Amino acid sequence: MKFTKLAISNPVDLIYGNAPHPITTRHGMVIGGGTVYPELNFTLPDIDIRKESMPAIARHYKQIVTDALERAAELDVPAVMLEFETLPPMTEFPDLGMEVVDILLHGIEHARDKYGLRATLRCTPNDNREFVRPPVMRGGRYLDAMLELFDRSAAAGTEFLSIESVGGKEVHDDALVNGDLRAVMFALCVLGVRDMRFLWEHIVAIASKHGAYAAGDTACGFGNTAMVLAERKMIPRLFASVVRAITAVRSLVAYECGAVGPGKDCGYENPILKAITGCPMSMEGKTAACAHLSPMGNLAAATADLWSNESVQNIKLLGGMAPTCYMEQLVYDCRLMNCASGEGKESALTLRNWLVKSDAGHDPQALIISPESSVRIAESIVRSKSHYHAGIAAARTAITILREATEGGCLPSDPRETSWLQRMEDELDEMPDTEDEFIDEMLEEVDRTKFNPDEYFFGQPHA
Amino acid sequence: MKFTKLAISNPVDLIYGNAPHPITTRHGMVIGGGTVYPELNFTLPDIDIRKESMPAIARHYKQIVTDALERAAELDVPAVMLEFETLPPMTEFPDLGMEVVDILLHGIEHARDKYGLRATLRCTPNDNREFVRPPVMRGGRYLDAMLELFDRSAAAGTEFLSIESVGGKEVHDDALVNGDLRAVMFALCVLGVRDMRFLWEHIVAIASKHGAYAAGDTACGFGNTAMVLAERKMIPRLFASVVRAITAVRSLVAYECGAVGPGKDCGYENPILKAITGCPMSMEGKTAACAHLSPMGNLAAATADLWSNESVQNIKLLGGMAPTCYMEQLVYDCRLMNCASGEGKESALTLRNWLVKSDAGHDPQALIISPESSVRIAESIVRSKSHYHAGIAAARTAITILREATEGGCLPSDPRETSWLQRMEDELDEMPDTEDEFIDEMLEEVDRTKFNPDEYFFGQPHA
Amino acid sequence: MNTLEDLKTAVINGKRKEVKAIMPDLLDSGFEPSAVLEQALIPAMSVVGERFKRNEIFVPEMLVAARAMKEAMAQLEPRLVAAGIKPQYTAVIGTVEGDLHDIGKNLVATMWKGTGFEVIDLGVNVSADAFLAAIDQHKPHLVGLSALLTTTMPAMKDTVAAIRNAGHTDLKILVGGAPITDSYAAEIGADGYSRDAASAVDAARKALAA
Amino acid sequence: MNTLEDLKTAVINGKRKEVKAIMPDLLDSGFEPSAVLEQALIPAMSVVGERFKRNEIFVPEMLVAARAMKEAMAQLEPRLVAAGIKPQYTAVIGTVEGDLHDIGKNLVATMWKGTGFEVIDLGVNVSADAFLAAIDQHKPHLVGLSALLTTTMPAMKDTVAAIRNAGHTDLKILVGGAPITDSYAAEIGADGYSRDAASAVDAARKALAA
Ligand SMILES: [Zn+2]
Ligand SMILES: [Zn+2]
Ligand SMILES: [Zn+2]
Repeated sequence: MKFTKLAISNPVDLIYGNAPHPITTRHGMVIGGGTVYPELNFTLPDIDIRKESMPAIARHYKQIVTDALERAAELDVPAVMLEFETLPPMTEFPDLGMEVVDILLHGIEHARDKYGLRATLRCTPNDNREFVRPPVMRGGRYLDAMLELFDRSAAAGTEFLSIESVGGKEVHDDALVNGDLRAVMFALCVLGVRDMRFLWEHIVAIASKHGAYAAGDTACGFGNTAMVLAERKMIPRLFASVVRAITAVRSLVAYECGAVGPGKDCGYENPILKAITGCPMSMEGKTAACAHLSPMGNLAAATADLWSNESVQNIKLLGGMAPTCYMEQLVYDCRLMNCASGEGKESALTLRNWLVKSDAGHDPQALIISPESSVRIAESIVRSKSHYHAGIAAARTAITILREATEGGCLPSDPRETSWLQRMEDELDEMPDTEDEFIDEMLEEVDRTKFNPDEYFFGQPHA
Repeated sequence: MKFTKLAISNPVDLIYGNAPHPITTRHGMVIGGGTVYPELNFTLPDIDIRKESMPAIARHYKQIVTDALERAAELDVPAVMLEFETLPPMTEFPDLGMEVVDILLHGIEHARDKYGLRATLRCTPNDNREFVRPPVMRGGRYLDAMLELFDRSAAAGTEFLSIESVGGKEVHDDALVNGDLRAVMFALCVLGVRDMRFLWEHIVAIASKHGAYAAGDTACGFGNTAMVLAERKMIPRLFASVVRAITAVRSLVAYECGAVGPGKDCGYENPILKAITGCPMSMEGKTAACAHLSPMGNLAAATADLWSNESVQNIKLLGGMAPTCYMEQLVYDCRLMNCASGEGKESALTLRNWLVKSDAGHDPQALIISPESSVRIAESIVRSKSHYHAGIAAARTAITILREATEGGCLPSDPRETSWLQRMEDELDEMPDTEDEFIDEMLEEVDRTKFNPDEYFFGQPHA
Repeated sequence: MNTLEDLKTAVINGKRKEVKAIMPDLLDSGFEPSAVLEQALIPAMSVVGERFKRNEIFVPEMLVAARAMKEAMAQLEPRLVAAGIKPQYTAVIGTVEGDLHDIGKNLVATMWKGTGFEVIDLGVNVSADAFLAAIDQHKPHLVGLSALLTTTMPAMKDTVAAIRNAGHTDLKILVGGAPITDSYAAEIGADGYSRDAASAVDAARKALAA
Repeated sequence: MNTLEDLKTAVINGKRKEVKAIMPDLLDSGFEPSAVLEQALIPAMSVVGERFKRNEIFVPEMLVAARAMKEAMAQLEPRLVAAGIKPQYTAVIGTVEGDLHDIGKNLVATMWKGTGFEVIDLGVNVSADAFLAAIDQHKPHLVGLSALLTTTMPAMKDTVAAIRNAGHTDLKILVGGAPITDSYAAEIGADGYSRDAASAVDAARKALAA
């Protein structure tokens, strides 16, 4: 492992607004330097994305950036992050994506001139490589277009580059619905890790070429899929919680390759990554209910350096367009956190502990990303000798934490759920000693019609 | 004045979750007894309300109550309030309104059976009397239908009766856009007070007949109209803030007539009323951004006994139907407050003070309803010899508070705004000594085509 | 002697008494009624509207100016009529059936009057039939519909449809109100949408020019 | 000797090996292939579906049962074919063009198979043309469309329109996915909407019965 010790080893220091390695934007917004800022995310209502609809689409984005930044300024916010998560055709055809990037950058500049608001942009192209089935990861027009959008977006002035990369997802989706921890481990710690190494070398290079920041990845398509399936009672919460712990091993690779944060909002594994890397992290919770329901609405804020709404369509609510309403909600959440931390570390910790206490006793996944648990899991990761072993270690630590909590009465204990702890432990016990053995086993098991091993460098020096 | 001393005279005791006179529902939910609960509000998307569309409308309400209460139960909430704010035709034709009441009561019962969730219903019929212009306040089919809906709703099992009464609004709308403080005073403290006395006698009688609670009124059509106009930069914030202080005199009348709370969410004057009456209050703030933007998103929570989203259409967000998403957000807000207060009064006060500090320095209206200001304004009201004098006293106290803050650097000071403090003070100086003189003057001034004095009992013993 | 510039300044500053005094003087000095309207009053209200749009003044200040203009119009109108000069455009405005909100609608009416339109305000809770009757009577160039409730948006849609079905396909219809969006406006067949009173004049001019 | 009840229990509990062992025994003892299907397998999956709907089991348990049923079907199918017994209904399912989400769509396919439908799964990112081609080839009674993005809802709408325009006016179309509502389903001309995989069987039966 590249990170062999923790940047934050005392859970008391794992707290919102503060990261050992803060980041300063070109216009002086400091992320992780003491203040939590809103990160607004937004998307389109039901509209077809093609060249002919670009005027309507442009109007949407223009309205979003204008209104939301105006509201932020009215509420005296000193700085905000906007995230442009593209929609698939906008990455597939970078001209479309760039039209939106330009609108957003222009809106940001306008708000700086008009209100003195320091806003900045994170751009998150889609990882469209899975449009081909089985996915083609190391080349092809989807990869090329994605890298082109990264490059042009950074050249135009985007300061932060992120992605929700999907290496291994073709195996992970089935692993989740089957509750198959071995396949989860293979998808995340073998396939995902390899793919992220490949991808993040490119992203870091593009960022440094343009003086932008390689910000971070997220296990959105993995951990959040699990979380949402658990929220819908389709898979056990305890299983989804262990998956979350394992996702940290995969997302860590971005930082190993040179990403500096802020980690992307929907990476609920970010507290673990913050403990390992010391990089600032964006988080989302209750005020992302517009995008998905969450079992850790408050707790997620405990370690946030940016506070996000994840995604909301540009539709009209009674109070205004939804992105503007959510900007307001984020601003007030941040104000409260900054009020407390403005009175000193003791006060910040008091509020942080309430945010944790609010949820940690209600839901296993909330417990897993609490500061205490995050540091324990982080520790087990940095002590491991490979990502494969780190995945097993993270899973074991998570299971231990969950067992302590369910047996100690700190979490509700439903036998339909708790039986999964033993089941998962048994699976871990059966895992082979070396990654090579594991790969050999899994290549036998996994459905090759969905997955092409050649895309993951097996047997090549890169692996 | 009926209330001649304060129920809460020390601002330290004006705090969320605790009211001197808590209320217990039939199923044991205690409001104002130490815990803050969510109050969910909801409305229809764009749909025509008529007999033929009732099946579709019924589906909406059924979906709202089922999904939102399910989410509340999943998040381990012990109790919630639902508010059914009717839409005009549902009050005009009580059969339509009752169809929805029955659906909601049924959903509440179902959630009690299935999850053990203690939910209860507040019903808020529309005050349709202004459908006639000038409004007919003391009789006619609009009044009759409204009272019928109150009666049938309480008979069916609704526990809380509220209204956003509109007596005086026909004068107040113009007063606001003209920045005319005298006319505001006439609308609120003369017309509004008289109309509320008439109306609340009826509502209290209906509530006691059915063992329901007469909960409270709100100056929604007055204070919130002013607040929203100020948010849109159409009238000065300082003017809207003084209007807010005056609205307390009008809304107080419900409690003078026997209402016991919880005061309705959108009454931002509620902290003042809580100080006077000791009744629990519902409040709304940042998590009502779906309904209107707010300059006191956190501060409004500082004194809340129920925490509400005000109103959201039953439309789909990415995370689920909007009422369900907002239920989740309310739950997390409440969890945080209850976590702090669960550690004792000192902790509750710590959080309350951060909620106050968050907004009080940004916006004059936030400052006006802070615990400190609320108690000061409340004091000036209970010391007055009539509602007319109470209105003047509340306005003067508010102006004093605002002057101290703008001059002391505790509020931003924009000359376009601050000039209004003097202007309002001058207007107050010109107010006559007695209410009778004032009424005589105003009856000369006010446009009679919009307003019929006979509807307000002038010259009759009731006045 | 007073000039058109004096009148303009007095209107901008909302000096109703001053306007009342200036007007006879101006009219007696031989200024054409149309010049008074087009070179003083309308430009004055345009300045006021611009200031409001730039958040330099509040609505109360704007309404004071509007009342000053109204004072001037009271004196000017007989002369305009005598000279056979009619307002360039006539507008009918109202809040749709089932909806009682009128603050926004009133402000739009004021803004339109300030730009020289003749405005017939039908009030609130106006049925489609009442709109049709007013259209037949006043032959407006423009109809403004307001709705503040999501549940009266269908009434807005129905009213637009009723107007179109009555054969008024060229009549410009503008819509506005908190729940309305430009895409909704387009969807129901309106010619324009105004997100607030400040932009209602621009929206009207744009629709009429189209 | 094994009974239909044994088979049913084995499927419910997801005992694939047991199923594999029971099947030859059952078929050799003279049970009609149709009885095995209708009295053991489909009722078993219906129990499983009900348990899932009541949150008594999770998807993994359900999929284990589905695999057990698949094991049984592998042995049963040749006999059904030989006896000329065809599935009562055929369904075509896919995620619409531009959309890559397949977990929900896969689960619906599994549920439908469990209820005895023949299901042709076209995968994700399926164009309207690909749906039309599959409809021509398989002559389904039912088409299921999935969309998880607001921005692929138009593709869903277009696909429904393309199917209708191709003359398949009686073909039942069901839609689902996170951003879809029953009113949207009605608006685009679908015959039904399923809010989750658990209710997809009911939705399908209801649409087919209509
Ligand atoms: Zn994500
Ligand atoms: Zn209200
Ligand atoms: Zn309300």
